[in-house]
Amino acid sequence: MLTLYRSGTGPWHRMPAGPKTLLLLLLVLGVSLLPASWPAAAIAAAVCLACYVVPGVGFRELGRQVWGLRWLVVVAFGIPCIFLGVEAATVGTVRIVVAVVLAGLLSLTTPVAALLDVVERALRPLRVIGVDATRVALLLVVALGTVPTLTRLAREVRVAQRARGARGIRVFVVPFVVLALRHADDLGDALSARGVR
Amino acid sequence: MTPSTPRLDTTDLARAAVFAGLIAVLGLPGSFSVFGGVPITAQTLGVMLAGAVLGPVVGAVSVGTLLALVAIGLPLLAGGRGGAGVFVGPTAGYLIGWLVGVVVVGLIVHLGGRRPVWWRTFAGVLLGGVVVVYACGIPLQSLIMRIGVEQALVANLAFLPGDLVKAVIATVVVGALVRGYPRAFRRTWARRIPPAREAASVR
Amino acid sequence: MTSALRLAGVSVRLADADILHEIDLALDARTVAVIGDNGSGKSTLARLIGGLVRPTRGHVEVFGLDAVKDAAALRRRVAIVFSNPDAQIIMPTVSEDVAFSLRADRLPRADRDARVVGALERFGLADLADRPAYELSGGQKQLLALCGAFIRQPDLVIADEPTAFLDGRNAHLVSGHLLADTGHRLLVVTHDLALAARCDVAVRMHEGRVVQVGEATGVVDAHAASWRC
Amino acid sequence: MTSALRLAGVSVRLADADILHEIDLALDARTVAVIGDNGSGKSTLARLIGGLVRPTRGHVEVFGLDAVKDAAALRRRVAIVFSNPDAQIIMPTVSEDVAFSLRADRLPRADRDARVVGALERFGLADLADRPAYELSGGQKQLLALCGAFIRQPDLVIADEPTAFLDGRNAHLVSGHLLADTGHRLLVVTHDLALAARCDVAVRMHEGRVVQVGEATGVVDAHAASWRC
Ligand SMILES: Nc1ncnc2c1ncn2[C@@H]1O[C@H](COP(=O)(O)OP(=O)(O)OP(=O)(O)O)[C@@H](O)[C@H]1O
Ligand SMILES: Nc1ncnc2c1ncn2[C@@H]1O[C@H](COP(=O)(O)OP(=O)(O)OP(=O)(O)O)[C@@H](O)[C@H]1O
Ligand SMILES: O=C(O)CCCC[C@@H]1SC[C@@H]2NC(=O)N[C@@H]21
Ligand SMILES: [Mg+2]
Ligand SMILES: [Mg+2]
Repeated sequence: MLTLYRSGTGPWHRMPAGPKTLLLLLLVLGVSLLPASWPAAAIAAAVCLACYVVPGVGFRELGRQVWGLRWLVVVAFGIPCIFLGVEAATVGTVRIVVAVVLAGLLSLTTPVAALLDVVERALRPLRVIGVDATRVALLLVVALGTVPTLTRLAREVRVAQRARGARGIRVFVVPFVVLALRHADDLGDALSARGVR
Repeated sequence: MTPSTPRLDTTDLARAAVFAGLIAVLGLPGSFSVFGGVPITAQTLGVMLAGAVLGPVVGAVSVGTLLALVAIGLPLLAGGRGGAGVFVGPTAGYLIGWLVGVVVVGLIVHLGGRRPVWWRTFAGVLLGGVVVVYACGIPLQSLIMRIGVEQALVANLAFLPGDLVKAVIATVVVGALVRGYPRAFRRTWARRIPPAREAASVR
Repeated sequence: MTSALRLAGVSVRLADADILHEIDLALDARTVAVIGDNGSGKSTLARLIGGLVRPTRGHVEVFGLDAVKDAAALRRRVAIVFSNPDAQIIMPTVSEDVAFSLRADRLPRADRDARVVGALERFGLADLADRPAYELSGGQKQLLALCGAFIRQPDLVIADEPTAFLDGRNAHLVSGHLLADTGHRLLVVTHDLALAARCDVAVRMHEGRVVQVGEATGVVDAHAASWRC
Repeated sequence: MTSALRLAGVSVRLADADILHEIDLALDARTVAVIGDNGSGKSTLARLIGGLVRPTRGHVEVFGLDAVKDAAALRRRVAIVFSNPDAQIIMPTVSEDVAFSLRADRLPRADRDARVVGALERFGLADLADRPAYELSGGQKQLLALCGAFIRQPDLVIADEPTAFLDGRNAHLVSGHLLADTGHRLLVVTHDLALAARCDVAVRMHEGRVVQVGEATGVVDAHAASWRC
């Protein structure tokens, strides 16, 4: 499964996943609460640059992330620009982009497996209200594993339909859902057979 | 993020996992187009179907699973987006709306554990899959972008035609499943009705 | 003179991988089997001939028609059956699904229904006409797929592992329909060597190339010898 | 004296349909094949013995343990392999998936890793240990499923059409592993009659009932005769 993770050895990569999640969460929260003013925008941008200047990520990566948000930038700037004016629009856009890009650092520098562990550990205290953390982690892993199979099944359906001259999303979705549910039945059996209760 | 009470058996677990994957696949690049800061995406169709087919509980687990995977950095949203960033971006509210909406869809479509009929299905996907999603999405979008709610509302009219079409498709798909694969719903009504009455006559 | 099926210097590249390399083939047998290991390119070859995959280089001709340029004309003469029965069903009930194959012909309703009933009878599905299509057994679904393919009276039937999901009885039934001489040619991809041996000619593939073409039983024996100890 | 496998008056109803009717069976052979038409209840029988389906009536005993009451104890002695290679792999990489089978044993990490490596070698998967499981071919995935089943050294392996999705070469490899006498019993559901004939005993099913039990080649011949013209 392709992920957003980029391997590296810098400080962000070495930082344990749990504390890193907390730290980034706090930073994002802080940026989100900043007032709509020029100094606030400057602070946000500075925090962001400081986080990305660290070895292992770098400005190239920052550029890539921001480029990925180009449509968001157009809309986040465009709409407020009409209603609120250029200053508010610019400041608001900077704030949103910084928040998204900062949060993006997490998946950029942490392997999915490590984040799965964080999820599992974070949920463990919820045992008292009946949440089984191991089971949730298993659910996430299993769901991830279904993506390549479902992609293949979707292709199978599309080819078979093209052969019969059928087109359209309704015609596609029905067999796709049936195949998906059949796959789920097989998967459920396999899980039980391997000792998952 | 993923409710696991009441306890789900392995079949429910597998169904939830597979539907999370299904919603992801409906957003794969190449399958359906994306534009604007908030994509027009077939993933909302997947959310409607998750509620309508799996019911409120398993449906919610399914959408919760997808969102959790996105949060830990898998690019499973339309256009290959993902990561914790989307939960602080302008579409965060819609994602929460999916989670609430799937429950509403499931509750209405499976009301009293009865067989889904088209008008109840349509009402369910419209209310849960469109109204609830907008009700969560628009205020949060206006909050995050710091624009007025009315302005966000206007900007969102662009999605309305597409979402109505998806609601119609979801209704037709559910109807086709009820007739073509009733076992899809076996955790609810199909369990209670006698199975496949033998072959009716040929017209 | 032109063969019913002719491939000239055909290569296929999909997603940056070379799937088929420089294939030259000219086939005139009524029934042709394609055999080979998993991943050797059999399905891609079948799809190519069925017009579902375009050649990256070279030409594919079926009944003298170019598979790319005359795709629409070919579509009316060629039917394709796949191994996964669920993926081929389009409409919710058995008779609706068969009728779907005729929708482009714009027949009067009565004619269409009569043809559907006839086809269902031929494939032993008449009693199941109004049943949910996705809940049939694997064998019944595959018969349904054949029914939807044969109702258009195709000149060529392409079948990609049509018996993979079936028990002995149903595999026997399905291969019987495919091999029967009812005015169509057959190209069948299969790993069921008994079925392959019942064809006139077999094509053996290996790593994207055709490595042997000839009388079916000989080719099948050579293939089986390649992995039996 | 108690048989390794004993079913007494077992019926199964699922979704209000009678799937198995009043089955009585006592089996002691090392390898048992279950054959029969699509929908005859073979998979349900296998799932019943594997503890995945509960009998509606009657008792299922495996190694003297009740399949319902002693389900947990049985789970440790019985492994199940299915036909769909994609649905059996749970963890993202090959070695993690094999290790998943051992998670309940709480072994020291070094021991666990050593056993995983040993099992991967036995099934020819050692070179693929760190590969993402979804990249494997169908045949490799099925070998991985076998590996995950055999690593727990089960006393009984249940296999439901384990070769259905495989080509000849891989089917041969997989059946070799299943039939090899490495200290386990085998119950294999199959429509591959050549595989069934290689077992000691065969059980033939028809419409939810066991219609014949006996020495495998005889049962297989009788079954084939029931549909061959
Ligand atoms: N759309 C595609 N994109 C990329 N690679 C593909 C595509 N379709 C097939 N392939 C690859 O091409 C090769 C040949 O595939 P093909 O399905 O034709 O083989 P096959 O002989 O039918 O195998 P099998 O017996 O497993 O069905 C395989 O390695 C496969 O992974
Ligand atoms: N969960 C279920 N709910 C309702 N009916 C079921 C269920 N599982 C199986 N059946 C029905 O029970 C019958 C026997 O099914 P089973 O899967 O055991 O047959 P089988 O012999 O394995 O067939 P095949 O060779 O096609 O795999 C079939 O008619 C099937 O439709
Ligand atoms: O991908 C995301 O980040 C979330 C997408 C949210 C899309 C919303 S849901 C309601 C409306 N209908 C659409 O087709 N798109 C938007
Ligand atoms: Mg193939
Ligand atoms: Mg079966």
